Amino acid sequence: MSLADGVFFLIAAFTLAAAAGVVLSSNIIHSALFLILTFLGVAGIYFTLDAPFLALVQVLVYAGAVAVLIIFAIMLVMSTPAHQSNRFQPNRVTLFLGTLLAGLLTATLVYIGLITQPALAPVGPSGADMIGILANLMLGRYVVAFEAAAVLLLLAVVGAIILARGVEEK
Amino acid sequence: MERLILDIAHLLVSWLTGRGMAPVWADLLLLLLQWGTVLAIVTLNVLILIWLERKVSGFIQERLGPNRLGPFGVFQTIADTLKLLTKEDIIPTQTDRWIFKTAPMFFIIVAVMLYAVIPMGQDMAIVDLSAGLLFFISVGALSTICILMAGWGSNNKWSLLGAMRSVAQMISYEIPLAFSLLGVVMITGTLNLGEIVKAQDKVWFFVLQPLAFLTYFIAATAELNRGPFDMPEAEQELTAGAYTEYTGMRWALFFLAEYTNLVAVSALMATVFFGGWQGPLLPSWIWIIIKTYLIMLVFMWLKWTFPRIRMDHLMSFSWKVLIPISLINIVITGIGIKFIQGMGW
Amino acid sequence: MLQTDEYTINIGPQHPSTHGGLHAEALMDGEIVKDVAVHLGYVHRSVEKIAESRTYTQFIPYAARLDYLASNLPCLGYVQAVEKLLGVEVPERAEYIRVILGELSRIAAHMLFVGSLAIDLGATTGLVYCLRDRERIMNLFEMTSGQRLIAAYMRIGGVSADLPEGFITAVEGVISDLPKMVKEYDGLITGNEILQARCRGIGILKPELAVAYGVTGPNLRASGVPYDLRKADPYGIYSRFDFDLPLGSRGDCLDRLTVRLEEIEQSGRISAQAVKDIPEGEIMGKVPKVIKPAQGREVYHRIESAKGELGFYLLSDGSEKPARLHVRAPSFINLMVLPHISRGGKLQDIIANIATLDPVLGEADR
Amino acid sequence: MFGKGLGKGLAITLKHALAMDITIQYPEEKPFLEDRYRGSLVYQYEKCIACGLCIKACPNRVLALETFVPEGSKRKQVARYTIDRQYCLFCNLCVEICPTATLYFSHDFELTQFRREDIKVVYLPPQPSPIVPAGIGGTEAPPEAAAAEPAPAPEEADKQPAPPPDTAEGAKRERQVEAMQAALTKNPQKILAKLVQDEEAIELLAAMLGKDTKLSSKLAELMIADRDKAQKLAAGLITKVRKASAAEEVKTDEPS
Repeated sequence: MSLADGVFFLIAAFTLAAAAGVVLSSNIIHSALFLILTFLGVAGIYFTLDAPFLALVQVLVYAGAVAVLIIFAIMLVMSTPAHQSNRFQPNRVTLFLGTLLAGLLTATLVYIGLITQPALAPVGPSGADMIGILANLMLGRYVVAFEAAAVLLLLAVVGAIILARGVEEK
Repeated sequence: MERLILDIAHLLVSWLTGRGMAPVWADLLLLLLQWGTVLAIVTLNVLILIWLERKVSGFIQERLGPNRLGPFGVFQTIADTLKLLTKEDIIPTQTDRWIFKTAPMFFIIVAVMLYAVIPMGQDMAIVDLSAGLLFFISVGALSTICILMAGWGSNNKWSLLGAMRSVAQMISYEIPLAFSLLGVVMITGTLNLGEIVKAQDKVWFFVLQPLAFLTYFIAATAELNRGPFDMPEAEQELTAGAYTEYTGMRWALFFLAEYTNLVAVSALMATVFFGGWQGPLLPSWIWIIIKTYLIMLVFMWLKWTFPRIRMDHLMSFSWKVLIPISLINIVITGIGIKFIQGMGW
Repeated sequence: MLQTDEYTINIGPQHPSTHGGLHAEALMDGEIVKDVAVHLGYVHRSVEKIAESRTYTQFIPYAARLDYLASNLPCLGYVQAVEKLLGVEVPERAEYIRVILGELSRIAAHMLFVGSLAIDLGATTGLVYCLRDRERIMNLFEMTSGQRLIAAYMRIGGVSADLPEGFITAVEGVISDLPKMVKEYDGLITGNEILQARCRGIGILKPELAVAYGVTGPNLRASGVPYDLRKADPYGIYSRFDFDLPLGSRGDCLDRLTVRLEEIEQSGRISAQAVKDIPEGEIMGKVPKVIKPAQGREVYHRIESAKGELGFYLLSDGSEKPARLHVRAPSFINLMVLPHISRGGKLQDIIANIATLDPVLGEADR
Repeated sequence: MFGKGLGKGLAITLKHALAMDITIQYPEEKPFLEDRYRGSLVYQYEKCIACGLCIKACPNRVLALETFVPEGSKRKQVARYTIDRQYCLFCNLCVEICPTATLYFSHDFELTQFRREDIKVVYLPPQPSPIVPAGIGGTEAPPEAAAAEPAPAPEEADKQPAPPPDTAEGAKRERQVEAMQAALTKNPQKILAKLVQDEEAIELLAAMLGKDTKLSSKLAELMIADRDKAQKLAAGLITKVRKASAAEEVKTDEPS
């Protein structure tokens, strides 16, 4: 086991622990904060996979922005006291459905891991300008999809503003 | 002189490996040493900066500033630190204890992490990351969450208001901050800070990208929560905003982190817009120190001159002025690059 | 549409920018102010009751502590009320001295107003420059009375001592430097775009509302109502002086600031005329050794203090001590419009509104 | 143009940052005070005619006066004049009303005290020391006693710092010791109460000192120089006396 492997397992354990914290904590704000730690752990895994750009975008977008939005949303809708806002559901049906879903997901992941061959061949020569390659792909070959996604997001933003502020009645 | 620090590091590594230590462990030890140095620099810098800030504010207000402890009062900050260390650590009963306690720690960790990518001299970045600039922006964004944690955990209306303001402000100002740096990235074609510095050997980007510099300067002031944009503290309105309930060392950690951020952002500004460590005669690591301190003096000058902006003005200023300006800057830069390429220069 | 809850937030009585023990309870919707309730009484010292247990002369230092930022003015108002009660003539020289010191007090109070507005809006340095210039006026008070802040200098029938040597030249020096000082405040404070953005159109006080509430002083004149007791009902020798009334047009925070800045210069003008015309002579009128006004006599006297119309009502029961004293404190009445001008604004506007209404809590709570 | 005012403000602050500082570095540099500056209120015993006008003029009952008429004289004299500085409004009314200019405001503005009892200033007749801050003696002595008998008040002397070398101070100390000794011979119980709590012991000690003048002078000297040593000496003396008396009792008991 090399040093890189050790770092990977350390980060993976950290990520899993944080994810468990999200599920197990009875305070929903704590859950949200654990979620941020999970995002950061995932970013660390991206780093060990030699994908710094992806890792940093993960930090910027998920840990920085999405998590804050989640916390804001929680604060807006939270009506119970914070310390018991995220308790386990006593309802059996939902418990069953949730377990089923989680089991299905895990099974799928394991299955995919078993049938695919590990393809860890480097995309480019080692130490190449990964960001440059990524940029060329995004703004070259996949530019239409990229722009379409951008327009979609813009529309979503406009829609959200209209929903939040309301339209003046004429 | 120029390679003094690098030579010491190399000597250390070769000495350790010569003694039979595996290179991996020697490198790890060197990394630890580097972080130790960064922490020492950070702490020392904060001591100097707090003293400097008081001196600058004193001079601006026709006072002397601290002048009792040591020559020109240089030991005043040390005395204050000792005072803060010995103060009672008060945690109000109704707080969310874990969040309340960990917020200042995360804040300082995030602030120190910024130093990983700053080239503190020729070949003197701790991590020569290919996406260094992006690292700086994205890790800097994490401090938002720490202030939010502090504000929420304090269970105080003033704190929560300060935290909400700070979060709104930081999320808004992250956009012009990143956009303004895009112009530089477009010219150099890289996110690596070392290469950005090397690209400025003829002309500083401050000259090539004045609009971007202005936008970045304003957005950085807002990111740093410094006056006139010091919304999370805003002591005249929010008593002390997100930090209202903190005492003693926990409060000092926030203070420390804010000044650490100030140094980091000023160093980045020097790196991206003022040629980084490049300069004649003196060693590179002295040049970056000089440039960083000059930029910080300007920050202090602004803080002690201007009143605080109102929250909604702040937001509309970001969305209606700074973001359009930074977008225009990107367009102008793009046209300029195409034009120059077309001319075949 | 998102529905959000309202919440209250207490500004004061322990708060950095409430100018003493003011407690404003704001009902907020996010950053928007729904309502403000002003709770008073944290600096209540029962001044009016104290007056009933002190002789007429003994109350002078307490009167000075009403508006401790312009202590000569409440002092002047009180001694003039007693003089009216007794029918005492005040010598010419004493009248002129009173005008000079009163106007200097007004300048000092307005300087502090400009400085405290600056610091309440976050510009710390503005306060320091204003305090520096105010210090020169404090030195003048020290020359005359020996006290810098709370100068108990006025006496029933005159002033406590004649002007010291060199006082006139010192006053002339300060007055001639006033335009320079005001120019500096203009450059640093009034001319600053950030401050203008925070003050223009904020906390608009409509003239009708101001009159209905009985708001007086610079706050009223900023709303465009030309009412100043020095012109409307001249007391003392104010009818002899030539000065203008600075008026605002919008009644917002910026107007309240600029009106006071202009008043600094107008007060300088009055003092300059008084210094030029001051006659030689007595400084104390003929006052009985023991002051015992006739039983049942009552008097109401009002002056234009730095904050507005300051009135003293005195009722005598024939003894050495007044039977009743009532102070019409302008700060108290001016504060009552705070909810009206703050509603619909932002949280930070409350701070600007409190600062520009310029209450002095010693007077409001009495 | 937007930003002009900002630039102007920056220019002003820069100008002041480079200009000289105007503050006074207080403990080293003393502020300039005008002639009429009202600092601490000072009372001159020798000028006072005990008319009491100042007491009537004071709005806040800062001043208090106790008088007595000495035997063979018709003029009232001041037994005790008290200025309770914490309530002073510095209004100058007492100074203005005084017919003999007894009171005046000095330029001493450092009025803070470490101990609450030091705020109040008590003036007693000038024998032996003219100005006495209201220390232990000032608060303990009942006013009636002071009025009836203008106490020499030597007990104040213990507030003096350790004996300084210069001759003036030495002479002063000698006077104090003399006064103390006089007081010890005249009214030993009162002085000894400061050293010993037990009343019975006081009586014993007083009797002993009455016999032995040398011992009393030594005790007086110690009381001026070092209060603790005096206390120890007194305690030692008492145990000695008690032992002796116990032995005597045994002796006297036996024959009977």
